[in-house]
Order: sequence, then C-alpha cells, then structure tokens
Amino acid sequence: MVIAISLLSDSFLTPDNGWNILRQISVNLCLSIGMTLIILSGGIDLSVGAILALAGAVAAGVLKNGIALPMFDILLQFSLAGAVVIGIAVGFMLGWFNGFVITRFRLPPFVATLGMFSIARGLTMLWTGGFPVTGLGEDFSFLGTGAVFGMPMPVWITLALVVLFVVITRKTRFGRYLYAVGGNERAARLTGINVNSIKIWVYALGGALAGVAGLLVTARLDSAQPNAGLGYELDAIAAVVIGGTSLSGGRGTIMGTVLGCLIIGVLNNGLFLLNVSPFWQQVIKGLIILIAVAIDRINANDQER
Amino acid sequence: MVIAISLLSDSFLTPDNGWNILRQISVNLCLSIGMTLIILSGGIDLSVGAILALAGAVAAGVLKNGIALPMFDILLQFSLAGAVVIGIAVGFMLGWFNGFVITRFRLPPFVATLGMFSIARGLTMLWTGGFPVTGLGEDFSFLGTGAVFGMPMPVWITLALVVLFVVITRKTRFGRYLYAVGGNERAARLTGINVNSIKIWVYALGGALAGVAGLLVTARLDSAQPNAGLGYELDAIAAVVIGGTSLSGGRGTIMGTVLGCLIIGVLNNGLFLLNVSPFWQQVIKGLIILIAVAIDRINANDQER
Amino acid sequence: DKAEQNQAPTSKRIAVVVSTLNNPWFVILAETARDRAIELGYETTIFDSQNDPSKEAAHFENIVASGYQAILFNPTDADGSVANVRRAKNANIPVFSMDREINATDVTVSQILSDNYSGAVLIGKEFVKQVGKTGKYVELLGLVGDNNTWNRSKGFHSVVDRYSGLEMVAQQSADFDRAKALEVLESVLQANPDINAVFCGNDAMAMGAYQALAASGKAEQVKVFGFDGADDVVKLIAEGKIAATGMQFPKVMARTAAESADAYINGKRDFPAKTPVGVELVTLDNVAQYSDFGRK
Amino acid sequence: MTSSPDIVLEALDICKSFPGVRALDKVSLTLRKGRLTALLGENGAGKSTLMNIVAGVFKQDSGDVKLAGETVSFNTPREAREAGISMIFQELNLVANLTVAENIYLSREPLNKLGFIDADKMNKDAADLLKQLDLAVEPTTPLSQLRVGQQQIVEIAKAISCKAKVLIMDEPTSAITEHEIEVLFGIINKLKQQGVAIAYITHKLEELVRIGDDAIVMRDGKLISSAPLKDLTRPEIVQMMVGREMKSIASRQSPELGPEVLRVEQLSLKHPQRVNDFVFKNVSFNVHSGEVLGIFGLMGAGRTELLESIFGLHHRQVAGQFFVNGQPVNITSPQDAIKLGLALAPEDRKSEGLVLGMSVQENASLACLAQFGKMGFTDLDAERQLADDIVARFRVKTPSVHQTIRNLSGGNQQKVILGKWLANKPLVLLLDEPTRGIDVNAKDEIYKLIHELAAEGLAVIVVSSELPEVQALTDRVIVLCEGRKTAEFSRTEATEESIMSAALPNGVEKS
Ligand SMILES: Nc1ncnc2c1ncn2[C@@H]1O[C@H](COP(=O)(O)OP(=O)(O)OP(=O)(O)O)[C@@H](O)[C@H]1O
Ligand SMILES: Nc1ncnc2c1ncn2[C@@H]1O[C@H](COP(=O)(O)OP(=O)(O)OP(=O)(O)O)[C@@H](O)[C@H]1O
Ligand SMILES: O[C@@H]1[C@H](O)[C@H](O)CO[C@H]1O
Ligand SMILES: [Mg+2]
Ligand SMILES: [Mg+2]
Repeated sequence: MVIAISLLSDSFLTPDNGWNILRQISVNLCLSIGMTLIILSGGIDLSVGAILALAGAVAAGVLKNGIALPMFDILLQFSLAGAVVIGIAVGFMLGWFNGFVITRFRLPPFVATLGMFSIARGLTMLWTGGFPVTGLGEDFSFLGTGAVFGMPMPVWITLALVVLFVVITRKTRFGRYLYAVGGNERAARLTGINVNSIKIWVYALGGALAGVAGLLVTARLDSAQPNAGLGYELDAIAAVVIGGTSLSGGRGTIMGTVLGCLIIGVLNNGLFLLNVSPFWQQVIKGLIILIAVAIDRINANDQER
Repeated sequence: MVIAISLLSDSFLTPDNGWNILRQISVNLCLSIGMTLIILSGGIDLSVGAILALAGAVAAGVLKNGIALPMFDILLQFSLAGAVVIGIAVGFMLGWFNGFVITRFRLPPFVATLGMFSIARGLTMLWTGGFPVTGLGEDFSFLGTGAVFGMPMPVWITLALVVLFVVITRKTRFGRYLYAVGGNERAARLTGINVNSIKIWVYALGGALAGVAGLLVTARLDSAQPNAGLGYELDAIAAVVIGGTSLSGGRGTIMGTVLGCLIIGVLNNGLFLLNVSPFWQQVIKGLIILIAVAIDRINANDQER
Repeated sequence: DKAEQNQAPTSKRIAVVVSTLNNPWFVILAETARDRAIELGYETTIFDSQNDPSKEAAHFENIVASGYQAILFNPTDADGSVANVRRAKNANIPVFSMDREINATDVTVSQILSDNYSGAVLIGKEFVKQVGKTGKYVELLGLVGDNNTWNRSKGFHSVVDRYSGLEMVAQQSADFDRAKALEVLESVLQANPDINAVFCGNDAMAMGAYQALAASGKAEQVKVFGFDGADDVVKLIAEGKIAATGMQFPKVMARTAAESADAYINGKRDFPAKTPVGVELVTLDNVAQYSDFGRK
Repeated sequence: MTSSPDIVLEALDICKSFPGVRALDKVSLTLRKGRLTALLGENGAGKSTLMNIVAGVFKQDSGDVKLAGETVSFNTPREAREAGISMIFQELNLVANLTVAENIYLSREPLNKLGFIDADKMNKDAADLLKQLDLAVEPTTPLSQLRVGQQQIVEIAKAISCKAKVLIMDEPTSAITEHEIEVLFGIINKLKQQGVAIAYITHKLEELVRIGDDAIVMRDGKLISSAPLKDLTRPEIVQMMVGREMKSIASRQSPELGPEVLRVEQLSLKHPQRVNDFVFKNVSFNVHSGEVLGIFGLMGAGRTELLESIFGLHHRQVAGQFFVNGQPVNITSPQDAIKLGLALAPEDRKSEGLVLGMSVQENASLACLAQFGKMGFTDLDAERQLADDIVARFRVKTPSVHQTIRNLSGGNQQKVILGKWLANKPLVLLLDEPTRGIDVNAKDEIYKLIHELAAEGLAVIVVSSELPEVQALTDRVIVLCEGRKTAEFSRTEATEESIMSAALPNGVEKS
C-alpha cells in the first residue's frame, strides 16, 4: 500500500509527511494501546472516546479556571502538571468504574461501556455547558504542537507509551495475566489469578490512556471541545483488530496495534494526497480495510496449514 | 421504570403515547431483529446503519427518477412496489456481501462490516451527491406515517417481522442451525450443517431488514437523508444485548430484543416527556442502562445458583 | 518558505476544508466553493472534517505539507479551529473562512460569515409577530457542541425572552437532524399537546418538526420556524405551512471566498477582516424572491 | 474424634447441592501422609464436586474441611494452593495461547531483580520438569500446538511444580497413553515417598493396583464405603459403585460379515506446519458391514486426523481415494460424508460433539432435523419423539429431554451423540475414543451398544488408546505408528504384545 501511494504522489514519502502521519495517529494510537489491553483481556470499551472528551475538558477547565470550593470559600488553582494529572486521573477513574461495574455486576463490557459512553458524554456537556474551553496557554499547547529534537511532542509521548506497554505486556506478571484472562478466564481463575482485579486494572488503564489522548487532542487544538473524540472508539477497535488482535481475547500484541494504526493513518493521509473525492475516499477506505485484512488472513492460513 | 415515569408525567400512560413509542422503536426494532440473528450466529454487524441509508436512498432515487440506462437509451421507471423491492434487495445484497467476505476470507465480522460501513456510506453519498431525495409521494409516505385500524403502518410492518422471525428462530431448521452455529461452530460443522451458508444467509437477512428499516425511515420523513441511520448500529446492538442475547452467540431470543427495544424507546420518550435537559438525559440514560442490565444479571444469577 | 520550496507546484491549487458533508447545506457550500475555484483556474480538493477539529487539524497538516496556495475554510468550531488556521498562517497559506466564525481575528485573511445571531434576532421578532405575546413553544437545538446552535438560540431568546407570556415548555436537542427532530417533537407533543410554536435551529429540524405536527394533525395550530433556507422549507413557506426561516447564502459566501482567494494569490492584500453576509428573513410575504439557499 | 498424626486433610460430612441435584450428601474423606486415596464412583457420583470443595473452587453447604487438624475455608483456589493443596482438574485448565512454560508457572512466575518475569529461569525450570515427565516438547512451544494428551501432561507438571502437601488428581490419565501413565506412576510413587497425600479420581480400576492405598466409593452423592484398597476386590468395588451386580463384558462372537462398505486407499494428510511432512501417509484399509474395526496407536499417531480426513474435514490437504459400497466417491466436507452415510463421534465431546448450551433434544435431532416436518419447519413433536426414543433406547440418565446437555455426565453425553447419529441411519460409524472419561458401567453399556449396532449391519470404526478396549470391542485392528499403518491383526492375532510392538516407533523399547 505504502508503495502504491508513493508511486502515485510525490508528497507521500517526505520526512515532513512522515512526521505528519505519526502526529496524526498519536491520539488513535494512545486509545488503541488501552483498547488492546482491554481486548486482550477479553473485553471491549466503547467509552474511550467519551472519556477522552471529559478528561480533556476537565483538565482544560481546571487549568483555566481552577476548582472553586464554595463551602470553604477556596479557589484551587492548578499548575500545568496538576491539570495533566487531573486529566489522566479522570480517565483512570471512569475506566476503573467501567471495570468495577463489569466485574461486580457481571455486566457485558459492551453494555457497561455503552452506558459509560452516555454518562461521560453527558458529564462533559454539563461540565462545559456545551462550549469549548479555550486559551490554555503556550505550555499546554506545546504538548500537542511542540517538537523536541525535531520529533513532535505527541509522537514522543505515544512512543514512550508504546515502549512502556510493550514492556508491560511482555515482561510483567500483569501482562501475562492479561493474556491468561483473555485466553481462558476459567483456567486463569482456577490457577489463582485474581481475574476481577486484572480486569478492573485493564479498564482503568484504558481510561487513563484515554485521558492522555484527551490531553493530546486538547493541547493540539489549544481547546477542549465538548464533542471531541466522537466515534474514536470504533477507530481504536479497528486499529487493534487490523493489527491482528483477536476480539475474543488472549491473542495479539501492542506492536500489531501500532501497525494497525499506521495502516489506517497512511491510508487516510494517502487518500487525501491522491486527491480522491471525499465520497470515493470512504468507499476506497472500506475496500482497502477488507483487502488488507483478507490478505493477512490468507497468509496466516497458509502458515497454519 | 415504566411506573416511575408514569408517576412523574401524566402524558406517559396514554394510548397515543403508546403508539408513539411503538412507532419510534420500529426502525430500531427492524435493525435489531436482524442484529439478533447475526449475534446469535456468533457475529456482529456494524454496517446496518449505513446499509439503511443506502437502501433508503436507492429506493427513493429509483422511485423518483427511475434508472437511466444510457447505453440502451432506456429509462426504467419504478412503481412503489418496485422501489420497495429494490430497497430491500440492495440491503440483502450488501448483507450477502458481508457474509461472503466473512466466510470466504474468514474476516472477523467486526472488520468486514466496518469495511462495509465505510463502503455503504460512501456509496450513499455518491448516489445522492450528499443531498436528500425528497418528494416521494403520498403512497410511499403512507408506509411511514399512515395507520390501518388505528395502528401505525411501521408498527404493522415491524409486528409482522417480529412474528415472522419468532417463528423462524423457534420453528424452523434454519433457526435451529443459527443457534447451533453460534453455540458451537465446530460441532455444528461436524454435524453436517453448512455453517458458511447459514452465516451468509444471516448477514443477508440482516441486510434486508436494514433495507426495510431504510424504507421506513425514508417513508416517515418523506425524504431519504444521506446521513440517515448514523450510529444506529450501536443502538441495535444495545437493544439486542439489553434484551439478554449473549454477544458470544448461541443464546438469546427475538422477544428479548423486542423488550430491549422497548426499554430504550420508553427511556428516550420518558426523558423527553419529563423535559430533562439534553445534558442530563445522556447521563441518566447511561445510568439507567447500567442499572437495568445489572438488575437483570442479578436476577439471572439468583436463578442459576 | 519551506512548503513552497519542497513542492514546486505543478499547478495552482486551492483546498476547500469543510466541517462536514453530512448535511446538504455544507455540501452546497463546499461544492460551490470548489466549482468557483475551478472556474478561476485552480486545481481544487474538498477535505471533509466530519465535524471533528482533530480531523481538521490533520487536513491542515496535510495541506501545508503538500503546498496548496489557499484554503477556503468552513471551520468545525470557533475555538477548536483557531490552532489549525494558525498552522496554515505560519506556513504562509492564506485562509478564508466561510459561514462560521472563528474566535481570532489575526489568523485568517478574511472571514465571510453568516450572521447567525442577527438572523436569529430577525426570526425572534417574526416569531413574536406571528405567535403573539403569549403562548407556549418548544425549541429544538442543533448539535449541542456547535456554536451556531447557541448563536441562534441566544439571538432568538434575546428577543423572545422579553415577553413573559411566551413560555418555553421544552428545549431539546435534535442534532440538526430531520429524523431526530421528528422523534423528539413526537415525544414532546405527548407532554405538551397545546403548544403554539416550534423554533428550530435549522431547516432539517424544521422539516422533521413539521412532519411530526402534520402527522398528529396539529400543523395548522402550531407555527414552525426554521433557519437556513433549505429547498423543502422554502416550498412549505410558500404553501403557508411553515411560518418563517432565516435565509443564509452559502453560495454567496462560497463564491466570495473563492474569489477573494484568487485575488490574494494575484497580489491583493487588503481584505476586510470580516465580511458579514446577512441572514434574511423569509416569510409568506417575500418567499417569492427566494429559492433554496439563495435569491432567485 | 481421634486425630492421628499422619492425617493431612479431612473432609467431614460435606453436603453440596446444585439446583435440582444433591451432589454431595454427608460425604467424608481422609487423606493421609504418603498415601494415595482413590475416589471411585460412576459418572455424576460427586467425586469432582468433593475435590473442588477441598481445593477452594466451590463452597460446601455444610460440613468442614480440616487441614492438619485446623478447620479451613478457602475462598479461591489460590488460597487453597497457598495452604498447600494443589489440584489437577478434570477439565484441562490451560491457556491455549500461552507457552508450555508460561502455563506451568502461571501466577507463580519467577521474577528477576527488576520485577520482570525471568523468562530464562522459567523456561529452564520448565524444561527440567518436562524432562522428569518425559514430555519431549520445548517449554516455549505454544500450548495450542500440543495435543490433548500432551496438554494433560503439562497440567500434571503444573500441579506437581508447586510442591504441595496435598495433591488432588481428577482423572489425570484419561487422555494419555501407556507410556505417559508409566511415567506418571513413577512420579506419584516418588511423591508418596516424600510424604505427599494424594487424592486420585479414576475410572480405570486396574490402575489402583499399581499406586493405590485407600479408596472411597461414592454413589449418587453418598459415601458407600471407605477402606484400604487391599480389603476390596474389583467386583466388590464395581458392585458398590453401580449398586447392583454387573456382568463383565460379554466376549465378542465372530460376526457375520456383510459386504465392504468403506474403503480408503493411499490416504495421506499433509502436516499443517512442516512442509513435505505428513500427519499420516499412504494409509489403506476397508471395513465391512457388521464389522467393528479398531484403530490403535500411541498418542499422536495420527488417528484423530485420519478419522477427520475420512469425514471430509481436511480435504485440501488430503490425498487418496475413498470408496463407499465399492463406488469411488469424493468427500470434501462433513456434509458429503454424512450424505454418503458416514457419522463421526469426535474425540473431544464437549468442544466438538455437542452444542453445550442446547438441550438434550436439540442436540439429539441436530444431525437429522431435515427429516422432521416440511418446508424448513421443524415438527417439534416428532423431534421430541426422537429424543425420547434415544433416551429410552440408550438409557440416557437425564431429568428430561429439555435438560441442557452441559449438565449431563460424560457417559450420558456420549450416548446422546451416538443416538444423534443413529437417527440418521448411517452405514459407517466413526468413533474417536468413545469411552474416554466414562465410568465402567456406562462403558459397558456403550460396548454393548456398539456390538448391537454392528449386529444390525453397521460398520463401526473405533479409535482407542486402551488396549483392553480394542481387544474387547473389535473384530479386526489396524495399528498406526507415526502416521504409517504398521500392522493389521484379526481378532485372534491381536495380542497385547503384537499390537504394542507394532505401535511403538522403531528403536523404542518398552520397559
Ligand atoms: N456446576 C454445576 N452445576 C450444576 N450441577 C452440577 C455442577 N457440577 C456438577 N453438577 C452435578 O453434580 C453431580 C456430581 O457431579 P461431579 O462432577 O462431582 O461428578 P463426578 O463424580 O466427578 O463424575 P465424572 O466421573 O463424570 O467426572 C452431577 O449430577 C452433576 O450433574
Ligand atoms: N494443532 C496441531 N498443531 C500441530 N500439530 C498437530 C496439531 N494437531 C495434531 N498435530 C500433529 O498431528 C499428528 C497426529 O495427531 P492426532 O491428534 O491425529 O493423533 P492421535 O493419534 O489421534 O492422538 P491422540 O491420542 O492424542 O488422539 C501428531 O503428529 C501431531 O503432532
Ligand atoms: O449554518 C449551518 C447550517 O445551518 C446547518 O444546517 C447546521 O449547521 C450550521 O452551522
Ligand atoms: Mg468428575
Ligand atoms: Mg486422537
């Protein structure tokens, strides 16, 4: 695919465009890492886009206006770092709530996170009153638009997360248990793994990563949009699945997801560069996803038999 | 829930409002019936909303403008019935294509139908140029807005479909095979069931039902909107899951789905009747979905042990 | 600058970045802009931001990277789009915004805007005129995250709220969508069968609301007010079935933007920071002068 | 109560009910240091339930579990394991997508100084353990590439690697062959010398002579007897299990052979991973109407895949010819096979033979649904009739035909599978390990059934890893070794020695 696009457009294989693509996939990648963990554990999360919006809005809000505690007549002001921590914490808590509901009441993850989707969207609207929170300052914007050593900040951040979660999934007990829970929940439980605690952690991490993604989006636009992240959950799931992770859990890798995000990113970028009409873009994108995954399947089957 | 809303609003328990709710859920129910079949067979379909839009647009287009075949210098005109058949056929074919791709190339249904989502959305835009097709005539509108013996047409149509598919799932060989394929695909195959053909049929039926839903939406608005059905796939899946069908296949009923649609419909309607602010609506809706399914789970668990 | 050095352009190119194509109003805007730019001799591409400022950001990056000469821009959000436009400005690509305002004056060359607030004030006045000083009404909001939704709502209320006899019995969102408006109004009518009017944030919702009223036999009794000037609504105004709408001029805005960009590329530099394109009130009295999205 | 110092674990008057079933009714059990206590009883007697309670999987309704004299109550299997109780569950509890070593050390991974998993140490330890168990697989092999028997050995490795004081084994030998059983028994005896108390559930009574010390016999959730094994004879045990006297398997008479119904010639199946290698190669045989043909081989000999290939499962990788009633035929899918009159009862009942969430009736009719009713509709009365007939004819123990089949015991599930195929009136019945995990009584019933069916003119092919079964059941035996047919014996030639020597790969001597 990469070759085909580069043949058709000279602007494709330029360093600038390379950074462009990486910067553009960073938000999806952030969500997709969390989604990979969740899907590996045998679950799904439809609320990450909504959590992204709420986390971004809360971080922006506290950064700009602080938090007023009228009963104590106090206005808490937040530094940049404080706002970042709060944004991630909001994501973490909502994710934790997902995990809690799923394990405690045995709700199907699909339903539980669909509920959270609705709740978090509503809370975002309530928090912002439907208006974007803007003017967050240079320092905060730097997270989304700055670059260090020529590499954009969002790329640094996502790169760090990729490394972190590759290590977690491959080298730690938590990572191992994740695969075990997703691969055979009953066996994992009988072997003495605290399945519920693993699941709660997984959703909480997914939420925290959605929080990071919310910060990135907000910093990039220098504005927290109340309807940010609409539909991003499907993009994230698509990236994870295209990256070879099985929706039934237990099988897949973070690196596969990175590849999945890249495929989608290159596809989006390439279709624009080739000046395909927006309507045809959708058709072509659909077809390419089908073809890409079909080829992957055919190769996998060849190896299997 | 029903009781709570009726206590809070007198307009809730009126016959009018009853028809209202039924009319409003008919489109979702139509999609959800198909989705139930697909989920029972162990799959998922993210493209039903997009198929709905394309089927509606094509039916409206051929009804209004016919199909021009320039090479033969022919303009095919379509009667109402012809347009209806074409709309359903479009849905059927796209659904068939989903099934074909899923069985032939062993694509995960999630990916295959996500691809179809994009393709069908793009085709709808190409077919309509992004503009609604309006002015379809009284007869056609009647399908969406008329009533016979006091019962609205969409309710008649969905009622007929519910009866049809209750019979199919409970009384026919196809229905039994559906459960078997979803329950244990390998055992079904070893028992001589043509698993692929069952699956293809299931997706094709899901597509055809999306076609019917597309006709209903179009007839009700007297206009085929290019962006019709956005997000309806999630509503349909939610109704199916709330209705007790397991996302891993093999377990669930059409009547459960009817109940799921009713719960969602009553909730939406009730929140409007109570004039809850749109922001709070989302929060409350999310919470109620969580609570409803959690109660259902707790009851089910009580029975199991 | 860098972009221009990298990509010695083979031909002159203009980008049209539109907030969404999921609404015919914007399809008109984008396609008119494109067609005019092509007429003026540019290779032109439409970029669909799908109502997402982040997707818009990606478009701007790609546009900057591949060296367009100008951007005709319909922003997704007044605030969320500022950073994107600044990016283009820093790459010396002139941006002309259309229809929606962005909350920064220094980043676009010129903003060719629909005056939503004033238009809604006009609707508000007509509303009081037709409905009277007492009555019950429902407001259908557009997408709650969209600032045109609120500009229109505020403009409308700036007039109507001065009359304490006009009671808003429900305010609900129908996402600028015809099907949703139909359903929302159906439900709202159950609780409030005795309303006198509905104010809708756009014409797609006005159509949906009208259909709900027609279906329940209340079309005569309840006056519907819209915003946009869409085809079907203009027709229904002529038939006396819808009370009024605010006519926007997407085609005018799009052509003006394209022509301004062409002038800029040919060396012109002094542009008004804002070119407001007035929203005109369309009622039964003057409907004959209008067709869809413009004057006849 | 007298507590002797060698008592490690006591379960006292344990009761446990599941909805509709009283699984345990005041059952007591004592496990002693260095002794193996066998739990015996028919399918569904409550053996696994009792052990699951001891191991912290279920909670008893009443009664106490005492470990070293202290009353204990475990909420999770982990707590039990940390208290020194380790269990091999009846159903494999392994994670297919993890490696062998990862499975063995799951939840007990060795960590290095940084807190990361020490994969090297883990793989090395696993390799040592596998060597003890004589399992020739790399610790880094994904578990999914192992066959059931090998997986069972991994499960054993997992249990013994935690150095427990109490080791519970629920049918550890049901899926492994003679050689592995030897190795396992060696290990069991070593553990006993080290003072481990072992609870051992099995349906293979002959094993007890080699390893058993004490036994309890259970029937329908009640304790029938608890005694040292040396005080019990086999007929006594069986009688206590069944509740009546049982005639031993009637020796098979030489049957009247009908015409040849199925013949395969030069059948080969390409190996899934290894290019140019075969799972089995150039296998030819035939079977006659009225005949029971046995296929014997060691674990991994290729028997399962042979049956599957005949049934149309791997047709893209299969070469060779099939003849049914003398006519050459193509079999490219199970549907083809079924149309030609073949029927397969697969090796893994639960995951391949049944739709566990469906009722007895629905499973029973699944293969022949087309026979009931017209135009795609199912005649539910006729279907019910069929299910009733099967339940009656095969004496399936179930409260009703509407019972979910998951809740039936293995023997009864197997009977339903046989019934389901017979309703289709097949010519050839392919049975893969038809009595695995099935109690003596049910086994006997299934043997009788098979003979009855053959007498009615059916051709039956039975794959089995149990020599006595092959000898009792079949008229003719072919032996596979590493995918090659190495011998064919008539009933009279089929001695234990001759079969085993044909089944063992060249150069491997059996001790
Ligand atoms: N989770 C469960 N839910 C309901 N009933 C159960 C459950 N587990 C076991 N039973 C029932 O309890 C009884 C005892 O079952 P158990 O598994 O202990 O038998 P078993 O002696 O181990 O038999 P087998 O030799 O077939 O393994 C059976 O009637 C079984 O159907
Ligand atoms: N999933 C798999 N992956 C790799 N190799 C396999 C797989 N399944 C089977 N094999 C190989 O196929 C051969 C035959 O296996 P098969 O299961 O048919 O043996 P079997 O004689 O039926 O043994 P068992 O006693 O376990 O039933 C073996 O050499 C084995 O290595
Ligand atoms: O101006 C546009 C149109 O009115 C459209 O109908 C909805 O979005 C607004 O921003
Ligand atoms: Mg058992
Ligand atoms: Mg086998």
